[in-house]
Amino acid sequence: MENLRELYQQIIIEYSQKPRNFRTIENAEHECHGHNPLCGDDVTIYATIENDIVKDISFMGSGCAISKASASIMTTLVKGKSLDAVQSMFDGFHNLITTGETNEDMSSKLLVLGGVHKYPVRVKCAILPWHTMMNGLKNECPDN
Amino acid sequence: MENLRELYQQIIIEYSQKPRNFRTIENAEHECHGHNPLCGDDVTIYATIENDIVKDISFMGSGCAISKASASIMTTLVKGKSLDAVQSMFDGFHNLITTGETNEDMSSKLLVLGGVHKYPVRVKCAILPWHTMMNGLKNECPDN
Amino acid sequence: MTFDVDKIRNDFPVLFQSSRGKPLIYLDNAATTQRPKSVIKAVSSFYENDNANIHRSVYELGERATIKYEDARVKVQKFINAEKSASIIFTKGTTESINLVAYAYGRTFLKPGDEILYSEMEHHSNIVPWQQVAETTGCQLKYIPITDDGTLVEDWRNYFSEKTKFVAITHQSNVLGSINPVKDIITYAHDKGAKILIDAAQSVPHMSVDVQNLGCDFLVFSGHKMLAPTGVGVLYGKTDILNAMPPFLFGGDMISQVGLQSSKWNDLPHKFEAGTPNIAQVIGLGAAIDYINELGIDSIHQYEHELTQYALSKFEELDTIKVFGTRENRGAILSFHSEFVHPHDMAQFLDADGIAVRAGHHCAQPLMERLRVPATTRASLYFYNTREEIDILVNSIKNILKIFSVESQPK
Amino acid sequence: MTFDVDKIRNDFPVLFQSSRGKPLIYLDNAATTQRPKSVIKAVSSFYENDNANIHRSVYELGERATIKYEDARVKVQKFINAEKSASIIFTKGTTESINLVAYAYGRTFLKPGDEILYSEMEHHSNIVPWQQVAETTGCQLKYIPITDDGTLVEDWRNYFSEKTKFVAITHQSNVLGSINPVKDIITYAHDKGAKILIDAAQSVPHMSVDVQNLGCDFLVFSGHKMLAPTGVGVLYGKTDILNAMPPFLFGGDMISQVGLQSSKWNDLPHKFEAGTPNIAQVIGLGAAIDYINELGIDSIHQYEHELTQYALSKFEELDTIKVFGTRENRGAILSFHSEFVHPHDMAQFLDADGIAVRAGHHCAQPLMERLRVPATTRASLYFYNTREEIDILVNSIKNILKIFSVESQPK
Ligand SMILES: Cc1ncc(COP(=O)(O)O)c(C=O)c1O
Ligand SMILES: Cc1ncc(COP(=O)(O)O)c(C=O)c1O
Ligand code: FES
Ligand code: FES
Repeated sequence: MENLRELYQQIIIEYSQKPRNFRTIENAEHECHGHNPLCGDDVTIYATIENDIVKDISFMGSGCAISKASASIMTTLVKGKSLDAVQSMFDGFHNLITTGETNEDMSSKLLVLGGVHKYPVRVKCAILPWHTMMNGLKNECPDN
Repeated sequence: MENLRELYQQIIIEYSQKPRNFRTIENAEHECHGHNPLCGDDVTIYATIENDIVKDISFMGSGCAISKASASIMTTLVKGKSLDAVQSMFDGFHNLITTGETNEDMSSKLLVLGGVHKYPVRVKCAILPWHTMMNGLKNECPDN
Repeated sequence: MTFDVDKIRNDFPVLFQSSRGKPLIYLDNAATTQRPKSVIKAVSSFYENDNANIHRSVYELGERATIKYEDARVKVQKFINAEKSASIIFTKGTTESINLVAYAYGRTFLKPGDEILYSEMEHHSNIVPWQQVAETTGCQLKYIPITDDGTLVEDWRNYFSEKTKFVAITHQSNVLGSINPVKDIITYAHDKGAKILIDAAQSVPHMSVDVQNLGCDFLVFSGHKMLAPTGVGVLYGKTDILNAMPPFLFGGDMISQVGLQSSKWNDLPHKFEAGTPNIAQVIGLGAAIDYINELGIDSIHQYEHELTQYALSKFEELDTIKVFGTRENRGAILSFHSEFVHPHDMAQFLDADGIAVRAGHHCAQPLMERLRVPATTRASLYFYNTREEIDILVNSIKNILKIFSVESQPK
Repeated sequence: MTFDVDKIRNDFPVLFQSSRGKPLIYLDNAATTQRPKSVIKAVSSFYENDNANIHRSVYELGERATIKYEDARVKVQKFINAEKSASIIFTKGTTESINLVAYAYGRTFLKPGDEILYSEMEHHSNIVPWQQVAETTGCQLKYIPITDDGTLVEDWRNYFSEKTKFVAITHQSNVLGSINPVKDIITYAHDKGAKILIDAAQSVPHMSVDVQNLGCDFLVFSGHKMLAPTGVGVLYGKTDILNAMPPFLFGGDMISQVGLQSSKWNDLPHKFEAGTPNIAQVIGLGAAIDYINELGIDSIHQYEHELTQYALSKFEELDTIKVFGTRENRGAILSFHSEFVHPHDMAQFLDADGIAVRAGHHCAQPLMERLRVPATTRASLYFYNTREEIDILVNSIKNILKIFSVESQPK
């Protein structure tokens, strides 16, 4: 289980049981539903933006520990950030979980998900909340 | 080529070049067209019957040496025979070329085709004129 | 015959490997089974000795290939006790078999107002083709629900109506393992004037199936779920119905005459086998049937039944795990669920112990909705699995539960 | 690179056998080629080491199987220089590939009054599906005729009309060996606003084919005609067109969401790969492409070209034998005809000399009518054939001609 422990760091298991920002936001201007066809899980992201800054953000849905941890970390990190900063966070995270490469600006919270790139089927779990959020922030949500 | 010589006895090659009864019969009451989907060849059988006796019979069409020889021998043998006799000839021949088994009543002319049963794809060549004739005699020709 | 599993396992080279540093335990047999040496050999040996295109060849290699291919058809015929070999159509799998029937029977004979009846536990392959038939023909889709314990409702007859013209139902659920009373359903469907297709993808590999005794109009299954190569499946159909249907795929071998504007069809079974067939795979399926016959399908069934009952008992040790389905009338499939561990996490942790199980909706999303879970973890057995493997599985689950619920209490 | 045929032949175990007491000479490569050890091994080794169902598996075996399967897709993509791997759809063969396009494109987008254009030299698989499209949609079938010497008429442009909406044409004839000017035809079809499918069953195995350079909308071929296992084929399609098409087969893997009444489709290429795929065969196709790349497709083409030219010259020694087709622009296929020996008798006598050739209409009945023969005898070569084999073939034909025309003069 050595390898697996890299994927499922303690904090991931914790988040899966006590996810952060796991709630709805009433009348959120930005709401987006994302679905992982590989497993049938889904996530809904709620967000409010003011002056290009993410004011509030939350998520709901069903998913595995990886996806819940990813959504928890994501919502925690992007709250209060500018849309530009969110975009570059997304780019960095995307790169991290597909290649394992980090960059200096990256929050150490994201690094706990670095092990995912070794598990191709689970990459989708980690990226799903991010994709859904990006779509929601840009109002490009295909599912709405 | 030893084995093959059993299939292509000299007489078969001769018949393929000088088929017997290879002509049409004008206004034959019994006319039937048969087609071998395995190779694209076809045969048409013409026959006249009087008092349940095959009065005249002939064939036309394109085919391999086996089929031409088979049609030549068949037309030669059934001419002047009763329909009952033709039926039992057919049964015997069918058995011969599918199993190689002979029977005592069988004309020795038929025996030259006995080697066919060892060549499953060629069985259809030998039987095609016979099937077509039987259909024609019974006026059960599917192609008409 | 006693069932010597250790000896049997020796026939399956793939089982002797380690996965993630542990001995591999393969429990995903409902997805695909492993192949014995004899099947692998039948395929290689075909390529090494007899490989040629079939039908119409006048040369020795081609004759031999044709005989082997057609012999395999007869093996399948006998295995499911079909009356004629012309009833056996080779496809690339269950999915293609069902699509063939949906296109060539469904779209041809079903009319607006007709009803197609299936069940809530169908595999997507036995749902989506019928949705398309409904969409193109204007007929309606109805389904027989299942009970909370995962069996077909007892009053399934009530879901038939005068309009029911086609029934498509699985013999054994690929999620629950539930075995449906298909013989009764077939009889009832015929009483009502409906045709019926049995999805036997999960039954033919594990139990004796006799199409004449069942009386079904169509029956479909996949080679790869019964030791055979990938890329081969079977459609059994009654010859009168197959004869009445138009062909599905068009091309070489399925025609008897082609003109530039129109064509005539060949006889059964060729009418439904267009193009160069999956020759080596069909021959491999023949070898798989030989292997199964050697063990005896009834012995296989008996062994699997005992192993399943053992597994069900062992799972009872796991308080927080729910196993779906009943104890009776079930095949060797165990889908389970934990409130605390998501099915994919469960499968990922099991993988770390070398245990191959499947997590997901198992191509049965409507069933998942009915069970009110997004997914399950599924362990599915075959005759080469052992009680020791079940023990390791259950132990591993115990550890995983600990990791998720004990170790990780919020600090 | 010099082409060391003796060494190459060692890779093909099937070639080392005797047939009817003579060393086997396999000249039926247009029907199906033989498989090298590396392909046979790739299949066995998959079954022995990696066998599992693909996509969605979270366990190691399943991951490995998925990677191997998807790697093969990329190999095919590169081999025909497709822009994206999503353009590569795995089918069971050319016939299924064409049917997929006929059903999902033809029946969806073609309308009464539209014209489908094909040629007089098409294989049944590229005729009959279009006849069905015409029948169901009410569009018309037109064809480009061929000349007496077996090439497409030079004024083929004249057979296009404003109504031409779809063109289906073979790259290389499986009977004549003629290579059609597909690049020009594709450009012209696009000028006229028509979509075009290239039947590359006989070209991709023998010459470099670049779909981006050609610009075709669809291109289809079979694995078994290029060293790969039976039961696998390819459909290449432009992704925008594939995206616009409805799926063909419905079932597992091709959907993203299934409800009891309706479903959503998955992305390319999965949308067109319903059910458990022919995993081992696809992996075998990947190994076949590796083998071809090792030799170099251009070297293969060059070698075959020289061998064909040699064979054509040798055939000139046979006065009473007519070889169809031209010397230029032709692949390694020789169809021939004798007034004195029926093609099936010819093939049967050649078989007695251990020579495997094909006799018949080669699934091209309209072409046979045009050539005014019921059938031809066809010798088709691949890169493992040799000049010595051609010599033996020609000698054997000489003897057969003697038996039929000299020995058997009427007594
Ligand atoms: C030109 C051509 N098209 C189509 C086909 C059909 O291919 P398959 O039988 O592999 O489906 C063939 C081969 O038989 C062919 O030569
Ligand atoms: C019950 C059932 N039906 C249909 C299928 C589809 O079979 P295949 O994927 O071999 O086409 C499966 C297996 O996946 C199944 O379990
Ligand atoms: S398994 Fe569904 S999101 Fe991870
Ligand atoms: S080959 Fe055509 S009838 Fe014999």
